[in-house]
Amino acid sequence: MKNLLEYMGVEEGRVNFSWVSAAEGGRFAEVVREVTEKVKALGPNKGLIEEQKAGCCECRN
Amino acid sequence: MPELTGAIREAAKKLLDEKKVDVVIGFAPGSLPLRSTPCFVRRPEDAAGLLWNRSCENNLANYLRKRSDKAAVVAKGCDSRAIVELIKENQIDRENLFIIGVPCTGMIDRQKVARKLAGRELLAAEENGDNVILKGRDFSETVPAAELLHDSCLSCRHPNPVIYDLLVGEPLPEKEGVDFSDVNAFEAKSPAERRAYLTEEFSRCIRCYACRQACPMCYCEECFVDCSTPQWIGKSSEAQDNLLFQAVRVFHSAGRCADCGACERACPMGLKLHLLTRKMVKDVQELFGYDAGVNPEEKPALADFKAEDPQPFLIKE
Amino acid sequence: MIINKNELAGFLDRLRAGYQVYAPVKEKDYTVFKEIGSGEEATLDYCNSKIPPKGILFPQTEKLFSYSCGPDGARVEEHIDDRKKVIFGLRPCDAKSLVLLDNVFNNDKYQDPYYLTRRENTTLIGLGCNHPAQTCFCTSLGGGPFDTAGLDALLVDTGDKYVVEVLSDKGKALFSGLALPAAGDAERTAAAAVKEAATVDCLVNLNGLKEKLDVNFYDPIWDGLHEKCLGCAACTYTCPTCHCFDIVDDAVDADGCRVRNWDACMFPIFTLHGSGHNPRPTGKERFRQRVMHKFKYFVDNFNAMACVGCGRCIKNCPVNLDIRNVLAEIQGSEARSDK
Amino acid sequence: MRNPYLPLPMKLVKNFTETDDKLIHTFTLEFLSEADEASFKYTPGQFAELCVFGKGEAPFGIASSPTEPGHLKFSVAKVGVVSTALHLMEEGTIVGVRGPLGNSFPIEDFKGKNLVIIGGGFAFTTLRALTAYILNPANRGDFGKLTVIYGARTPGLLLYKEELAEWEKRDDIELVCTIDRPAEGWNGRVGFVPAVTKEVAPSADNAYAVICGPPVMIKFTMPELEALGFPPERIIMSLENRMKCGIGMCGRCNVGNKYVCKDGPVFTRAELNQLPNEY
Repeated sequence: MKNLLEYMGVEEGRVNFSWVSAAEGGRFAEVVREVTEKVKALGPNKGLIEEQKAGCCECRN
Repeated sequence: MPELTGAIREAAKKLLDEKKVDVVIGFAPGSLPLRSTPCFVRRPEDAAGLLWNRSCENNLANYLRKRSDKAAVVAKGCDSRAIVELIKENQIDRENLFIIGVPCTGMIDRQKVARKLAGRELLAAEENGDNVILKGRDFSETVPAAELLHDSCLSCRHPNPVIYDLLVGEPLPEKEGVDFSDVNAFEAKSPAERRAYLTEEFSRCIRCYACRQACPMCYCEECFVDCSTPQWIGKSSEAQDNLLFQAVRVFHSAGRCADCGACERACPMGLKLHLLTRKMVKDVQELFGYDAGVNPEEKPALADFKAEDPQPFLIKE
Repeated sequence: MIINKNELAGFLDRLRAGYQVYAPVKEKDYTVFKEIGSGEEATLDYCNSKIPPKGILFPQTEKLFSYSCGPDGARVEEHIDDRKKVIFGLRPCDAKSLVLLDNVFNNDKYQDPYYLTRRENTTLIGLGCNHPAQTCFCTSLGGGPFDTAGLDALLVDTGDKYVVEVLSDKGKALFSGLALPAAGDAERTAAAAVKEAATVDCLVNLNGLKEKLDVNFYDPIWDGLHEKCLGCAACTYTCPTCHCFDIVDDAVDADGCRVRNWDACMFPIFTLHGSGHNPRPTGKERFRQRVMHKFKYFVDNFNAMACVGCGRCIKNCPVNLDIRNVLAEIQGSEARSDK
Repeated sequence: MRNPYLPLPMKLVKNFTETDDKLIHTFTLEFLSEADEASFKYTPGQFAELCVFGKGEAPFGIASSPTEPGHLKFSVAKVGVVSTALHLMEEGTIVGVRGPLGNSFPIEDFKGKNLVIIGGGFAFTTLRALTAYILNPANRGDFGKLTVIYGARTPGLLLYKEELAEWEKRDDIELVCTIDRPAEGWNGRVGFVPAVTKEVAPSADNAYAVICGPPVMIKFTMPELEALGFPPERIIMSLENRMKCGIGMCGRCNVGNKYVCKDGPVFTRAELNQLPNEY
């Protein structure tokens, strides 16, 4: 799934998977922090899904 | 092809005469040049209506799901792969299905014919050995069939049915290795180029869902597109939603898609769906070494777990 | 009047001064009607468009109105398109389809402002068919390659020029002030000859069909007719007389818009009740509905068949389910008793 | 040209839970202005498209009678996106109403006739409107004997319980409420609607029967009515189809050559016999 999304133009690193067991609380927090930083660095999503401003698609009322 | 047609008619008539099956699902002459149309033969004398040529492009496995009667089907390589996957998914009862296997030399792509004719109307066509004679109002051209075949037929690795009860005709030599040149070429482009191309391509999609309806593996009771609680995807025909629809449809075909190209053949707008479907087939092959519908005993990719399955997508420590 | 082919682009650019001009434009392996940026983009060298020009007056996706709703009230803003348009180069069958659609969007109790406003402000300039296609059967539906029903003007292609026949006030209004050269006798006889030469080979026998459909609703013939149909909407979305639609809201919280999308009787959810009951549960009922609606119900209500014989459903069906064969099979079977 | 797609804004003033299983609420909506109310002239049997801004629209029978000015009432079962949004809606919220749509009960034909109204489950909304309209002092004289048979699975599922109690006290209406199986605390009649109809045996001469309810109820009550002598032209039914536009254009509620939203939803049994059995 990650491959297909990147193949379709979603930037690298925007979709992340990790395997964290319920016991690994610390690692979970670590992974979340890491992903958040990485995605913040990528900036707003210019990729696949067009931004949905307030109101509906194009009329932007 | 005439000898294949003869063999199929004979087999069908025999099956119906001996009441082994209630219906034989095959192809009959279409109403347009270079078109054949699926047909359901129930009386022995109607078996004479069956034929086999390079226009039998639909995947007949699509008609075999959850049948209550005993049916026989004329299946080419990709049809048989879809049948194998459907059997694994308990959609087909193997005992009630008689498969007439047909080695396939590839099916003609109407879009390529239209491009070759550049707008001139095709009034008649004849297959003559490895050539196709295209006739119109004031022209008659002979074209090698290989130039008109579907891309999915050109990269096909399983022309011979992988499963059958009766094989008509001689098995064809199978090409070795895999051919994902089209996917690799597209993958080589930059993400922005890919996104631009796909957005433009899917802006032409009219959401007629012919791809979904033609695909033997697409049989959900309620497709995610039709859901309203929650509404996963917009119902309007708008480039982003169209692309997302196709992407999620391809997600659902992971490890199940027999790469038969029925979706692309059904699309009235001629969209290059294989760019997405074959990317998934390639990934599943590379990651899990699984080729859908080839080995009836092998468990489907997503229904099995091996310790050494690669996990490049996971975040490392 | 006449328009020389080499002056066509210029003519269209002059039209663009007063109108939005929609003309056939080549796109990938087919042609579609698009608003042209310049006369060059248009091409009249085509058989028929993939998507009928109905898509201009009744777009596949159309915002009916947008709204934003707060505690004090709801502000609702309509989006009605009243710009002047020209559909240039459409075929007579497509023009006739708009006349049929007028019955739907202007029925005995309600008027659809979106379609009708566009229809009012649109001038239809048709292009006669010198070489009807194999899939055309318009003459079986009362139409013809040079039929003028619904058209404001008709172009007749006589080789290097088009002879223009103005047919309505709208047509007159459009052509007045464009000072096109008048058509001499030579041109007129050439046009007449072209009209004479155009023939539609395919004839579908439709007389007595309605009477048969009146009584064959429960006839087992339907079990076989629909069997290969996949249940997609390739036929209905490329049909010039299909008009069914869905209405959905596209909104974030209480701000958004109400959108109208094309829909098709071939989809199960089209008639699925909230309770789960579906009056048309299988493909058989849905396929029968499509034939019944076009060749019986529409005739009952509007005294005309909802088909113009353009052949798009034949060309676009993934399994080559040919409506002409379906009708012939129904005609062939003698009408069996109802229920 | 009037735009039939534009909803009329109204304010939700009451969100009342009708049934003990909480699946049916009755919503009372108030017009925002006199002009709005004047533009909304309706007759019992008609329906309207209720628009929840941000969610969508759905068709519901109008449960209030035109004799009750100032507001509209809808009883809605919680099924889909719009109905769920309505159920959770706070009072004071603005909603949209599009209508009145469809034809109505043939009030003119009913005049001078006896009436038998048979309802089942939550399909009692437009029947309540009809009953209230007839019971209104100004109209009661126009109609003959009024019999109302209303059944539900359990007592808790009966709609408009207070009004039923009032109607029971009146002498110008014979109200027969029934539940499918005995339930403690219920001392009224017990039995399925078809059986109760047979027992009550309302006379058919100079009488119309109006019947709305789940398909199974109609399937078994119809023979009873025919046995009592009601001809198909004097059996009135209201259909429930999937609808979107409500104005006879989108093709969704097309049955035979009729559109249930424009040519219906009220049909006589005779008219329905002409249509294919596809509703």
